[in-house]
Amino acid sequence: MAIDLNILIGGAAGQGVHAITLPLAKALVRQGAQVLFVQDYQSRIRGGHLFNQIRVADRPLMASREGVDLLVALNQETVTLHQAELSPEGVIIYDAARVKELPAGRPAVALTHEALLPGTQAGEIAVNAGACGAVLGLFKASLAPLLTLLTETFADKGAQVVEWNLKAATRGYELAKTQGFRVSLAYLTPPSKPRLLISGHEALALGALAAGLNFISGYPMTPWTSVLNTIGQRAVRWGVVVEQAEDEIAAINMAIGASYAGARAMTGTSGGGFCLMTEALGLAAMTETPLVIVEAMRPGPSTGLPTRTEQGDLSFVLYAGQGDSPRAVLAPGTPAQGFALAVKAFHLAERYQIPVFLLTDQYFGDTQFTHTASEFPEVQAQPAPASGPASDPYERYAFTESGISPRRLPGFGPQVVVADSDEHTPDGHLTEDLTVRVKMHDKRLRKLETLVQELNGITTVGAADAPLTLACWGSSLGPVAEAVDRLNESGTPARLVHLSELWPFPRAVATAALSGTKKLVLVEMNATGQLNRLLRQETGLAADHLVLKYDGTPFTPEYILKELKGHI
Amino acid sequence: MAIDLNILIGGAAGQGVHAITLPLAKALVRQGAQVLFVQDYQSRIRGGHLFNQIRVADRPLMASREGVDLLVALNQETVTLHQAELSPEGVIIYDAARVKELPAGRPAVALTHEALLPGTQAGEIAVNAGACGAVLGLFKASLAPLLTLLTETFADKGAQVVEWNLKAATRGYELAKTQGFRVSLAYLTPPSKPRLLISGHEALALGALAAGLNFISGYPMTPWTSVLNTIGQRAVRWGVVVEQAEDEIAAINMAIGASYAGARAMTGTSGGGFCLMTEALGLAAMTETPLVIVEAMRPGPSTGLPTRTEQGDLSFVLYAGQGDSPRAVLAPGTPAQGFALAVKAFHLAERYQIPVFLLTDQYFGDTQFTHTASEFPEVQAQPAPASGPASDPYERYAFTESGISPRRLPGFGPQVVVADSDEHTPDGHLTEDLTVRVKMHDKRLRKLETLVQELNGITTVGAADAPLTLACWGSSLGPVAEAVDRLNESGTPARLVHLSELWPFPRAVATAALSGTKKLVLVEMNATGQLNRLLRQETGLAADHLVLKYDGTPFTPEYILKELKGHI
Amino acid sequence: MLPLELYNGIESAWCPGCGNFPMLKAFKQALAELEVRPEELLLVSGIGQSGKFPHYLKCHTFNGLHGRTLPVATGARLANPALKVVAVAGDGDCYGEGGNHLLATLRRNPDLTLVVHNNQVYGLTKGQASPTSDQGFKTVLQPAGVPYPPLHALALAVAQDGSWVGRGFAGDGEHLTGLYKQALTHQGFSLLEVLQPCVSFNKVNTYEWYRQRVYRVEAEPGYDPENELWAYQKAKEWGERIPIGVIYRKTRPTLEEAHPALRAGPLASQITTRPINQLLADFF
Amino acid sequence: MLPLELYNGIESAWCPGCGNFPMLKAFKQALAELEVRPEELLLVSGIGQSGKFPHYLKCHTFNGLHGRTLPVATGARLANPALKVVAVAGDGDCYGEGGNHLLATLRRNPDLTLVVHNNQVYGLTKGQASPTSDQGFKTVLQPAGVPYPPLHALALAVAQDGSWVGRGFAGDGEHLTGLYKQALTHQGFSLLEVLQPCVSFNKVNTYEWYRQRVYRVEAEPGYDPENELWAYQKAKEWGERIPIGVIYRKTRPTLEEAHPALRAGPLASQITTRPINQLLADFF
Ligand SMILES: Cc1ncc(C[n+]2csc(CCOP(=O)(O)OP(=O)(O)O)c2C)c(N)n1
Ligand SMILES: Cc1ncc(C[n+]2csc(CCOP(=O)(O)OP(=O)(O)O)c2C)c(N)n1
Ligand code: SF4
Ligand code: SF4
Ligand SMILES: [Mg+2]
Ligand SMILES: [Mg+2]
Repeated sequence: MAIDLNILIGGAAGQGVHAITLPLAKALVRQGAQVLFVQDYQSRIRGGHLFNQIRVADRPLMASREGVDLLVALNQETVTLHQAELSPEGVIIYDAARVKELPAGRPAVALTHEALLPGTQAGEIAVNAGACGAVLGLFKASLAPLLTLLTETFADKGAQVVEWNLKAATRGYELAKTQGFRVSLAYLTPPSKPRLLISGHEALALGALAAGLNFISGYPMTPWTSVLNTIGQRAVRWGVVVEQAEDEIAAINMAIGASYAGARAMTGTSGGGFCLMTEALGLAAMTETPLVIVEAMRPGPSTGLPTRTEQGDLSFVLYAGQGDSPRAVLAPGTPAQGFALAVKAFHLAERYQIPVFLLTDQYFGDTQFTHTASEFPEVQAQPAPASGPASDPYERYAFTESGISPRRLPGFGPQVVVADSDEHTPDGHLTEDLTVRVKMHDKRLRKLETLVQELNGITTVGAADAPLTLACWGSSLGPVAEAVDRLNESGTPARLVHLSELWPFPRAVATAALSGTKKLVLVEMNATGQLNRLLRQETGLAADHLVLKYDGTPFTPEYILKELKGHI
Repeated sequence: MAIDLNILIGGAAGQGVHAITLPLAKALVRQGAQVLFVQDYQSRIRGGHLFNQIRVADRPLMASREGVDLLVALNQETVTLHQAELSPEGVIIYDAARVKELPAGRPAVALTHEALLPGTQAGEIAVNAGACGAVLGLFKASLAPLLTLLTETFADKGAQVVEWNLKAATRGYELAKTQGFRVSLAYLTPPSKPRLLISGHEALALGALAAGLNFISGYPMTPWTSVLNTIGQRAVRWGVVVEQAEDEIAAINMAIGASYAGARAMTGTSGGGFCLMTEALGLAAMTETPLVIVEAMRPGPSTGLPTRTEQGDLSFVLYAGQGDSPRAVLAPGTPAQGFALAVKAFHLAERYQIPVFLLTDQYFGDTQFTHTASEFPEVQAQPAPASGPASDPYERYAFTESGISPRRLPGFGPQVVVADSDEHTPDGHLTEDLTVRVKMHDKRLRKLETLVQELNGITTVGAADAPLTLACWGSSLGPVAEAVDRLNESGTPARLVHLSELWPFPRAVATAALSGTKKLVLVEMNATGQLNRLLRQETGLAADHLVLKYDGTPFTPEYILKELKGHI
Repeated sequence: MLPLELYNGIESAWCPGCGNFPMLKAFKQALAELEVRPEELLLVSGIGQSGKFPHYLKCHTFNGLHGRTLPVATGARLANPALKVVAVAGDGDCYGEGGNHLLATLRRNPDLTLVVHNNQVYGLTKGQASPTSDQGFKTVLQPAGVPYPPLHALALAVAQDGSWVGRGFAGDGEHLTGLYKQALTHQGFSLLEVLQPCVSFNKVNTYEWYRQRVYRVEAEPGYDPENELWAYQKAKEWGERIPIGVIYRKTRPTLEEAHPALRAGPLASQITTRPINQLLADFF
Repeated sequence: MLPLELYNGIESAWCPGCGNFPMLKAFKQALAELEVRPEELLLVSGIGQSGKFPHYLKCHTFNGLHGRTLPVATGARLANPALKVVAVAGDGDCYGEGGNHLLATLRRNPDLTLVVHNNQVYGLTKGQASPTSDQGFKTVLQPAGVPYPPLHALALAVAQDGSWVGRGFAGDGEHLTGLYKQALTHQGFSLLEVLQPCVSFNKVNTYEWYRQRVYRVEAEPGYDPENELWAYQKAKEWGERIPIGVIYRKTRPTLEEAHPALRAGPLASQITTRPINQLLADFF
């Protein structure tokens, strides 16, 4: 029997919802479940309602779905807001001190501090750890992995805290074990190849580290901050210079200065901060300085919904900055893609001496997916930045057929390296010679003609001749793939085409993948269909129908199927 | 006989080339000539070579053309660089103290301080004013308008300077009068309706003033500075608050603050500075604050060619800023359009409570065109910003069918006016209600559906059924129109379609104007065909051929015709 | 005095115990005592916990971008000098992202009040260091601690002849109310920095930490806020003792006086089309 | 001493008589005396007349954006601390557009030199007021004169404990050479502002105007640049008398010391892929 369970854990901000969800999710992964773990939170630190969702299945998961099978309520609001989502056989586990009203006739497990850790001052630990145990108990899953994880997680909080956690989890487990539940996870066995739970931004950050990143500058901004933090926490160990900048303008200019001087450099931000980076984006293009930029989207315009998700900045990053200037844009759909595209971004940035975007969003960044280690391959060592022959006297911007000029680093040889934001001669000095201008402009743009041949990034699901094609990009991969699976299962032949390498637009491969379908539907998390615009502009193909969502929450397969009704 | 003369006046930066060209050009206008006056300069203050061109004709002029009929050389470099452009019967007027080598066999008029203002300390005045007089003498034109203009221009430099100017001009006139020249302007008579010489940016600034602008903030940047200066010089007289900002970020945020508080506000910059404004562009859209933004283009990427021209920022202004956010983009082609579109920009900004762009460039901004006053109509008074009924309690962002909510100003009534860059409720307060989010986002974007019906901005020349259509936008109007005229005159039926109102894209009118031609050629001053991209994306129509130019200098009809060879 | 209920805004989303609460209370108290009505008052804020402040108060509100409170506030003053304008900013907002505007505003001297909610941390983005974080302050991003000393913001203001420079403490509400009142009634730019404990992300600079250190500068015998050198020293004092009160004061002409158009009242009342023949006159 | 010809760059486009010429000469002299070779030196500049300075000199050059010299220079130092880095900026560049970076850089204290070419005007854009323009300075845009006082940049630097703060005058080349040498050899951030007459757009603050006012601060009996209050007063002195020389000095740890990765040398020599199994270890 296929298992597919949705656990929703809700409470007030500051109550520890996040803290308990991760060990629980990992405990499930360690005993062999496939897990997807989504965070939903408001732009406030305490008191606001927030919830996490753990979806558990026995096949790989790439999206969350609607409906709740197990509601863990740490406050009344969780019950009030989410009880309608409970599936017919759904169960509630709740903090009896805080939840006073339950829907009638629902199986429920009450947790209290008294029952879990009588006579202690354990505070929220009791119900939090107790609830984790209770979930496993209800599922008849194994408790041991959770106990190990709680021990690991709280080791640095001291023995007392660990002990309370273990005790409460065990008590919760026992309390719930006796409660009937429609499915049992007792059959699970630890996977032969160990699995990990990793978010998009974590995987991207690891990809950057694997590729040799050793400089990062940034200014905090949700949802980008998690990339910065993931690297910051590992900086000393891996010899990375991390500098918190005074603003985004400084962040990108520092990264450009560092890259010019030879560092493998990255910066990043979210849309509002990226606005402030656009001028220096052009500087990187003009000075031909390699640079990787993470642009982590959230709903705009302006401050918008700071902690939620959207795919609304595609058009912006394609054309940001004055004049025609080269760049590449990559938009991963899973952590594994995030890792691989981070590696590719450094490769492209360095080889073509251009800025390269990793375009992500809050859903991609924060959602944790189950992967196996083999999905994160060892990175091939790349040639040093300044290799290959160079002329003497040295010309930083020598005209070449490919448009790529031999790069040298200041301080690593007898030549001086002259870089200029003005239009310049091959040796880097400012010029008003209009013939040189045209040649230099052509040279810069010509690099994309070679680069585009290195792009592909098409993921497909379903038969190549399916009459219905759902196309999407970036983080929408998971939900759209699942919607396509369900369509195919229900007898509507459908195909997914997901694009993760968006600019320079890979016309040939995209046209090949998208042509010949009867009905083309674009599925995007924005209000105007930005990929659809790009597609039409670049290929003449255009969607027959758009499925859009811009309420700040990610797609679900159910939403997509509902929106398709009447159109297929 | 049709008259069409090109005068090129060149010298070193700082030598007074600009100072003498304007009175000369105006003197020609006042006696009935049609004039086009183009400045070309490098990004340096003194010493670099620069030149101005005055094209003189007896029919309206909208472009400069190639070839030189009269070369006024204030230094040797002017002769060296431009002698090849001289037409067969071309004449040289030169400063004999500075120019030592002339092409053999060319008629030439030598000017010296001694001959013009013997025994004075008049310095550069002698040859500068003398050259102006000499041009008119050569043309057998009337000297009187020049003398009046010199008197007006130098009045505040004192009687001595005026006297020197008048004397030198008169002497120069007499010297040259005896020299034979192939055409005579002696037949000219002052126009019945007085004509004026005005640049695109001057006209745009006057349009803003006519429309009631009373707040402008900005940071200097070529070529936008001329808009700021034109208004700055008139600020006290017309009661305008002008504030020089510390940077472009401050400039736009100040203008937004002023507009929110009831001023009719404008800001502006060039591409690099606009990068820094993109974040607040979204702020204006989100808070629904009316704002007019001048974006005066120059060649990029990055610092590029600061004093030259390009149309490379179209894609950028269309999508600048995170998320989908409403805006309008207007791109005038002549000073008269600049005036009219400035007025329209304020109207649209205020009526739809959005940011509106005036997208110009250095060529448009600095080139002076001959117009009659009747081309600048009186501006209709517009309703006050905060009129029409509003709910009580007041909702700044009340949901309405048109998307336009009743605007109120802080301090003008008992209601409080709450504006927010976060997603917000109708009364302006931040919200995380995702249903409200969707309704509010739809409301903002819906405004463009009404707005687009107010757009048209199509200028055509030539027969509607011509098999060849040249399409262009913004400042390329003049040269393309002349190229189309020449094609039609030479028996190739052709049509011009010029778009000046670009976003929200007026699909219906543009499709109507552009469909049905056999061959569609897009003529743009950039390297990638940005209007062509937009056109294909919005209509599916695409150019059969692109005529592009991105060397920093504007189109000439000759260039366009040459680039068309083999394609028509 | 006006009733305090007049200023009630929407429900707050700050953490229980946050230093912003006593600030809100003291601010309302000052408004009520000064009898500034909601419709006479414009609060401009940026993004951060302090950015939400205007929502929790009834008044005209412009909640703009992170770091950009001062230019918006200046623009609003230059459009309508009849409005009382208060810019509300966080320490990151105003001394980090928006530092350049602080420099320029000190020069300009518009007649408005800037209140900096200084919690020495980035609150809303969950605990990164701010420009006022003490050297050594540990964060997720800087696990070894902030490597450089904090910005000396008040000394910056004194050095630029800021026309009114003061510091309050959220834990001393009565004193703070008095400072709000003085800042609001000062003619010219007033910069009031308030020590505002962040109970969630700053576990070092707590109520207690501040309480042990702050003292009222006006209690210093003979202290004269118009004595620049003395003020400079007080402005730089940070450590065992931290002064609160009016640190510096200097009479200077305001920005509004430099704009003749404002003599005719708010710009909104002056909007009019202009005659084309007069505009064109110069161009013939 | 190295030969001066070693530093010859491309032909200059400055106006004849511009104060940038003697600065270029003095700077080359300082380099030659310090025996800093072109390939050891990186000049980072922004946009403005000063932005062209590096082109007129032979050295590594990064001519970036208006206002952004300091972050680029800091990034380069953090990538390769073996490079001698000098940031060259205009007064508009550094105190206007880029003011926020100056504040942050003073805090960070990277080991680099900032030279501000202060001509009290926007030269390249043809004569608008800069943040250092004197009050009343008339421009096309501000025909009634700049309405507010200039930024007190050196006082700003002193107030933020800038580790080396000095001022030179383009008209006193020998003295200036000495200042360049001191700034270049100082460990930490050095801010050298140079009074640089703009003969085209600043007809007020001319060579003569400066010459009548400047005096060498080191000639002041007992002057001690480590005395903060004295330095503060000198930093604010502007008018009849204008001090040049080393105004302030304070020993502080550099930014580079705070980044352990730099102990292993330039980052370019440390680029290496990293083992995936170790990177993933935390995530199981
Ligand atoms: C341009 C930009 N960069 C970054 C952010 C993200 N951001 C929001 S609030 C904040 C910092 C908040 O710190 P502070 O200003 O001290 O305010 P607090 O929350 O502590 O009151 C940041 C970095 C943003 N909204 N905009
Ligand atoms: C973002 C941006 N804004 C404006 C400009 C235009 N600009 C170029 S140089 C300059 C000012 C120059 O003044 P300053 O920095 O004092 O240098 P100077 O020319 O006087 O040496 C300006 C405003 C620009 N290049 N980039
Ligand atoms: S995070 Fe800090 S500043 Fe923000 S509301 Fe909570 S306690 Fe206050
Ligand atoms: S404009 Fe001024 S600063 Fe620029 S080169 Fe000329 S004199 Fe020097
Ligand atoms: Mg803070
Ligand atoms: Mg300057």
